[in-house]
Amino acid sequence: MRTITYREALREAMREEMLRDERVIVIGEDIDGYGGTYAVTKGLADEFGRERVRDTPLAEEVIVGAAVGAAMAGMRPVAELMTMNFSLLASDQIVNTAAKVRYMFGGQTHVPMVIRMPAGGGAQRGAQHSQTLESWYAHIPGLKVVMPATPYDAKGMLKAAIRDEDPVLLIEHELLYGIKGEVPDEGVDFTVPLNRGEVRREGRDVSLITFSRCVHLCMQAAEELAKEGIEAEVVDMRCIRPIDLDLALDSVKKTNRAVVVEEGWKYYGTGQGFAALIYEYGFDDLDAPIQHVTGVDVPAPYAKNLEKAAFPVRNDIIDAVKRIVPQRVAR
Amino acid sequence: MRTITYREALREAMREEMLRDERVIVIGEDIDGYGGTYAVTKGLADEFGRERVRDTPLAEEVIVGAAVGAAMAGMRPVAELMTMNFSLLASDQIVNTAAKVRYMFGGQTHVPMVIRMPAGGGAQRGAQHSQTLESWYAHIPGLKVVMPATPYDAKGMLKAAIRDEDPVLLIEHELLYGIKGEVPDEGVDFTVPLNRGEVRREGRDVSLITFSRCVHLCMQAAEELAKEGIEAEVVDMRCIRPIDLDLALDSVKKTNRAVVVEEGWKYYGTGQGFAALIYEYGFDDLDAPIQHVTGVDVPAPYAKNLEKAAFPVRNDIIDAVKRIVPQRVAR
Amino acid sequence: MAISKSDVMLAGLSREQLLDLHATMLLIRRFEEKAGEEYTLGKIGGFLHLYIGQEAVATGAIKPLRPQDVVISSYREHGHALVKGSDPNAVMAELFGRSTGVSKGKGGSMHIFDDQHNFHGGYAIVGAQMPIACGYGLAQKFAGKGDITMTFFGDGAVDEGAFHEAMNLAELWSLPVVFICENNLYSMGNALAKAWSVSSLEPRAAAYGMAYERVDGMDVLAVRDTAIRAIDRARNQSKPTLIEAMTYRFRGHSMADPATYRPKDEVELWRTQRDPIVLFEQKLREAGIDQETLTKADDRAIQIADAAAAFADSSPFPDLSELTQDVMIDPTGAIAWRRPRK
Amino acid sequence: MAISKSDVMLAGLSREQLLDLHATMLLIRRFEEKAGEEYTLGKIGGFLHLYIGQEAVATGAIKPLRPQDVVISSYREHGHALVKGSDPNAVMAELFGRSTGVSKGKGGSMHIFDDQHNFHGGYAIVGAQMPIACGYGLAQKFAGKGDITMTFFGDGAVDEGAFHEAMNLAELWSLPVVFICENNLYSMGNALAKAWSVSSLEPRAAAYGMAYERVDGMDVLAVRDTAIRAIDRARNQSKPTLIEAMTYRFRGHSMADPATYRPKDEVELWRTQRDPIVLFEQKLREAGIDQETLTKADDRAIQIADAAAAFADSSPFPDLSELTQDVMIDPTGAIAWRRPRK
Ligand SMILES: Cc1ncc(C[n+]2csc(CCOP(=O)(O)OP(=O)(O)O)c2C)c(N)n1
Ligand SMILES: Cc1ncc(C[n+]2csc(CCOP(=O)(O)OP(=O)(O)O)c2C)c(N)n1
Ligand SMILES: [Mg+2]
Ligand SMILES: [Mg+2]
Repeated sequence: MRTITYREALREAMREEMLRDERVIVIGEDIDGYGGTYAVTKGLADEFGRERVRDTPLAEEVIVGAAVGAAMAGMRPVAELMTMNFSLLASDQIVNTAAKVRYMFGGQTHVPMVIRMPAGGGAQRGAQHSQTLESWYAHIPGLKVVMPATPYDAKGMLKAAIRDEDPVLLIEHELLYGIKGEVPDEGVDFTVPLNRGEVRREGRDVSLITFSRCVHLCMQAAEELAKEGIEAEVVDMRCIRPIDLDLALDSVKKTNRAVVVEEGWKYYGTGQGFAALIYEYGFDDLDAPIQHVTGVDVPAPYAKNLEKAAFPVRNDIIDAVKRIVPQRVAR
Repeated sequence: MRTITYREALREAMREEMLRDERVIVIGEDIDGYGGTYAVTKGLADEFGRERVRDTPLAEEVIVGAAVGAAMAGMRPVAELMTMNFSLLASDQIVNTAAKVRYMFGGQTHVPMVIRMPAGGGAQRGAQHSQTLESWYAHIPGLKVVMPATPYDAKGMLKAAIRDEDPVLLIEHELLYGIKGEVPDEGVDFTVPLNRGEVRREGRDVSLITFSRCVHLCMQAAEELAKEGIEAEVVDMRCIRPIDLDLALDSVKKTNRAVVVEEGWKYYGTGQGFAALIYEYGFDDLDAPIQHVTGVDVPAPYAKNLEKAAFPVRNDIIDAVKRIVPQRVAR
Repeated sequence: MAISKSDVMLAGLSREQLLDLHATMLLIRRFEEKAGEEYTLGKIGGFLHLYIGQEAVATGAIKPLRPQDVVISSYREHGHALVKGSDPNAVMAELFGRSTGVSKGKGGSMHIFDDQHNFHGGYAIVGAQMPIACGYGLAQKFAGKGDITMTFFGDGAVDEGAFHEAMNLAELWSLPVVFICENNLYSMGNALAKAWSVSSLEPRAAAYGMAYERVDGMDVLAVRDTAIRAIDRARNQSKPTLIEAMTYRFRGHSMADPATYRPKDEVELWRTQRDPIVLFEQKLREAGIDQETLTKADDRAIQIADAAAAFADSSPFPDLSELTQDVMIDPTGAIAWRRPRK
Repeated sequence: MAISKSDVMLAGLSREQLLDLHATMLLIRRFEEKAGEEYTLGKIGGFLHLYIGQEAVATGAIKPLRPQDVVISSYREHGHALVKGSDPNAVMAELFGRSTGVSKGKGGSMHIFDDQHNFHGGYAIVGAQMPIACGYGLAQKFAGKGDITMTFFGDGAVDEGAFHEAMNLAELWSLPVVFICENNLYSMGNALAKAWSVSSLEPRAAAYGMAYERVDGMDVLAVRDTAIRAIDRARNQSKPTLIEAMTYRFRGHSMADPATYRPKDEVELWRTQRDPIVLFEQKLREAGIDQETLTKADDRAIQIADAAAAFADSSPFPDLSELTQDVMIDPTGAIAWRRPRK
């Protein structure tokens, strides 16, 4: 094990898979000249050449459409979209092509493609650059949607995604690129499955059901709560589609209480989906209504103070937990 | 009152609003030459001229973008998208422009625009033409999303939408255009508010929470259930964003049981949003987990028998009700 | 543009080749007519977009391709699939939504796909096939075997952003893709003049520095000639071409369309004066092929179409288990996944 | 292309007009430099895209507009807003995210909007402003008052589908819109040759039959001349124009960009030989305007920029209640609505 950044982990994943499989290519805006907006792809073009690592024009629809076509034709394209906000320009190709061709063509083709893109707010990027829309794509049968929270997962899931035979959207977070974490040594081949979440911290009092950057917020909140004698279990769902429902259910069976934590908008979003499923299959295990910590239901404001108020912070989680967990005397 | 079709009701709404307010214009693909794919706009160009009723090229992004711009500049555009499936090509303009400009420009502008579009499956239109993606747009703050189920609502809500100062997506259903219903006489001005649902049928045993075409399925199911002594309340939510949550909560308070019925996909969709909110605010009123009747989680198949199995039918609703309502002896 | 009798034995083609073109166009015509009938009888559902009138385009353009080359089209694609080699029975069965259909009955008329013959769909979002074709071209370029992709779309599709993005990328990356716009003068009810700010695709090709040819889409030999040049450019120079084939659909946009928006004389003119099959038969007769041969070919086409309908009609509907098959390769990916319980 | 001294008194402009152009370019330059400094100091967050180097484009193009005309731009828009008349204090305060900002601090650098001066945004999705501009043009056409819309975008934006769809519609519908591409040779780190399959926008304009002019974007008078022709075409004939202004940004794409992808000499050449302000000052001096006047103008610009920063820095942050304001006009529309309980 070594300690590397989330950014490096992603880069290593692409590098190793490109070495392993010559069908893997990487395309996207400014992934070469600029080294990637978030420097994830830095160096790949020099190592693998500009045939396999291709800067594209600003044209998200054809970037994704071409990745889909290339995948159908036998390649393993990894398309980078600069941010998830721009995926809307390619949403037709994602939903109406990538997700559907296998089914509508009766199983004759498939789309082993990965779309990588950062999402999320918190860096004063304003209304059009701070969205996290994973629930849109996770709503669509035919896609896989995953959101790693750690360097280990970033590498393992991206490697798994590149090897996957189905289209995978791997959603990164702008504020995670710099975080560090343990990752197996280079050359040690490993993947993280695209259908399993992971319990990040065990606890008996409440389940914090979360993913992506909010995993870290939840860990902080859990530390704080522990000081008051409340033991929160932090469940990193990690896979939005397919969803590792049993992981959440098992946790709730133990704690009988859940708080869903996400930074996106509340209504018709990921957390409501999680909550509805936990209620549906774990109704009798719940001693209190599931609490929901989300971004405020407004476009992201630019002003620092407003933005801070717009996205969840540790204390929001602590407050939500206290609404449903009976206060105990600290031991 | 007269009996007219849903299609005619929509047309009348546009006609009356165009007569009332010269800022109202209608743009879209084939709304003139073809009279609208579903003949909704038939005759409007002849009556109001081809300046105000404009056929556009096939270019959804500029159709919506231009409608947004025209609205910001003082017009009242009604844009028709041939079907909701094509709205993906315009989703950037809907989400990143229409929904956000008022907020991100500090309240200096607003977007009094309507997008009309049919959604839904059931006519063997295949995977790319059968989607109902209202939860996507209802996820986004800054938009209104409504789905009328009757000619009365179609007319009243479209008139309200055109008069509304905010962007409204009015989602029709391909299989509803031909249905008939009572609508006030021409010249009788009325609107249906864009933030209220309606109880279509009273009942004490279970609440069927639904919208759009499924309202009619639920009414049929309720009739059948009544024969067995089960009285279902049919709640037409009608407004997806904003949501008339209290209507659903009041109903559940009475019946203590709910079945959410929709034709779209289950995961991270509208019904899960409804369910999560009912649980959140009505947890103690519920005697059983909310049941969920949805389209099957696959792209829409073409074959008649498969398609029939892919979308909810009356008996799916009856079965769901019986899973949670204790059987009684018919009286 | 017309090719006169004096042309080197009708473009230098052998009698067999000429008759093959003729038979292919007839096959499409009769197949489509039959499909139209079956739609009226309720055997075919959803949307059905017939290709009648445009047969010379698919026939002339696709015939010179190799089997390994890929064809990608829109929802008006039965003809393209048939020319590429798809079994009429399997195509008709797809229209009927039966398990014997090329796409197992799950796609329908708009989503024909035939892996065996490298006919790769069948797309119903106008313009969406062009970016996909770029991806195929890119993969072919990597493979380096000289295979190419040919993609068909309508005049309406040209106004979508997808056209623009795909053209630019294809030229910029030198992709071996032949783009064929079947300009039938209408996108649904919208006449070209209400859709295009220019009246030809020539300047649109120039906007990307792309090779361009306009061709009479009612003249199968002219289409073939043009296609051969474009195919060669793709195969040997890895360069795209935009071909604008001027054509006309004799029927409505789809079976649901009464097509009242076109002037009657215009339709009449095209039907009576510009029918690609009639025009080609005239030439064949002038070149000495007897009427009986032509009539026999037509009989044969009718037989195939009838047999296809009979085959389709006697085929079973897909098994209900098919509903949840083919969503993904990974069976745990298709649905909300539950861990196997110990 | 350069305008020589012999030109009718520098394009026939009065001394006041000339000095106004000069002062405006300087204002942008000094404003942007100040903004860059404040960004480094952490006073400005998010993305900050400076306009330094391109001042002649906004200045030359927007100055000839009437107050009622609308300007719409991208995220690199401070300059355009300043030329259109926005108060530097309010623009700087917006960059600082303060309540006194033009957009109340809620938009930030990329989302300047000033209703009073008809500067209508500030869009950060590349290309998205062009369809919106079409809508404004349509509304202006209906209003019939002769107002027009001018929209700015980069060379990268040209490859987005939105460009294509907007160009076609604007020409087809004869909309009074002036499209100005500020071709600064790069979209972020991507050089033009890796983005465009052609090397000029001329054929791209021709693809829509749209009027086109290419202009030296470092020559404020040339830009002004060209803009006047395009504005006139929009105002009096309700016809769009595509202007390609050749320019260069002296800094990175945004403050986060070290801009290592551009050859050093290239940057040096543009900075030292093609600075639009230096070039214009040279001309002004040749026309007899003394250095002191020019220096004073610069001092004034520096003062304004400094004052703007001071104003911004002393302005309050928005009240927290602003968080949920302005989502919609209808207060029941913004959130999950609850009926008033009896
Ligand atoms: C993106 C999109 N917009 C609209 C439609 C509806 N539609 C289907 S076919 C068609 C007309 C297309 O015309 P054209 O490209 O000329 O092809 P043709 O039908 O003439 O072969 C339209 C508008 C669609 N399927 N996809
Ligand atoms: C649709 C979209 N794709 C990508 C981006 C990220 N992005 C922001 S600015 C930019 C470069 C644009 O270049 P150009 O249009 O030439 O304008 P310039 O920055 O040179 O003024 C990119 C890629 C974006 N904001 N929107
Ligand atoms: Mg056409
Ligand atoms: Mg640029």
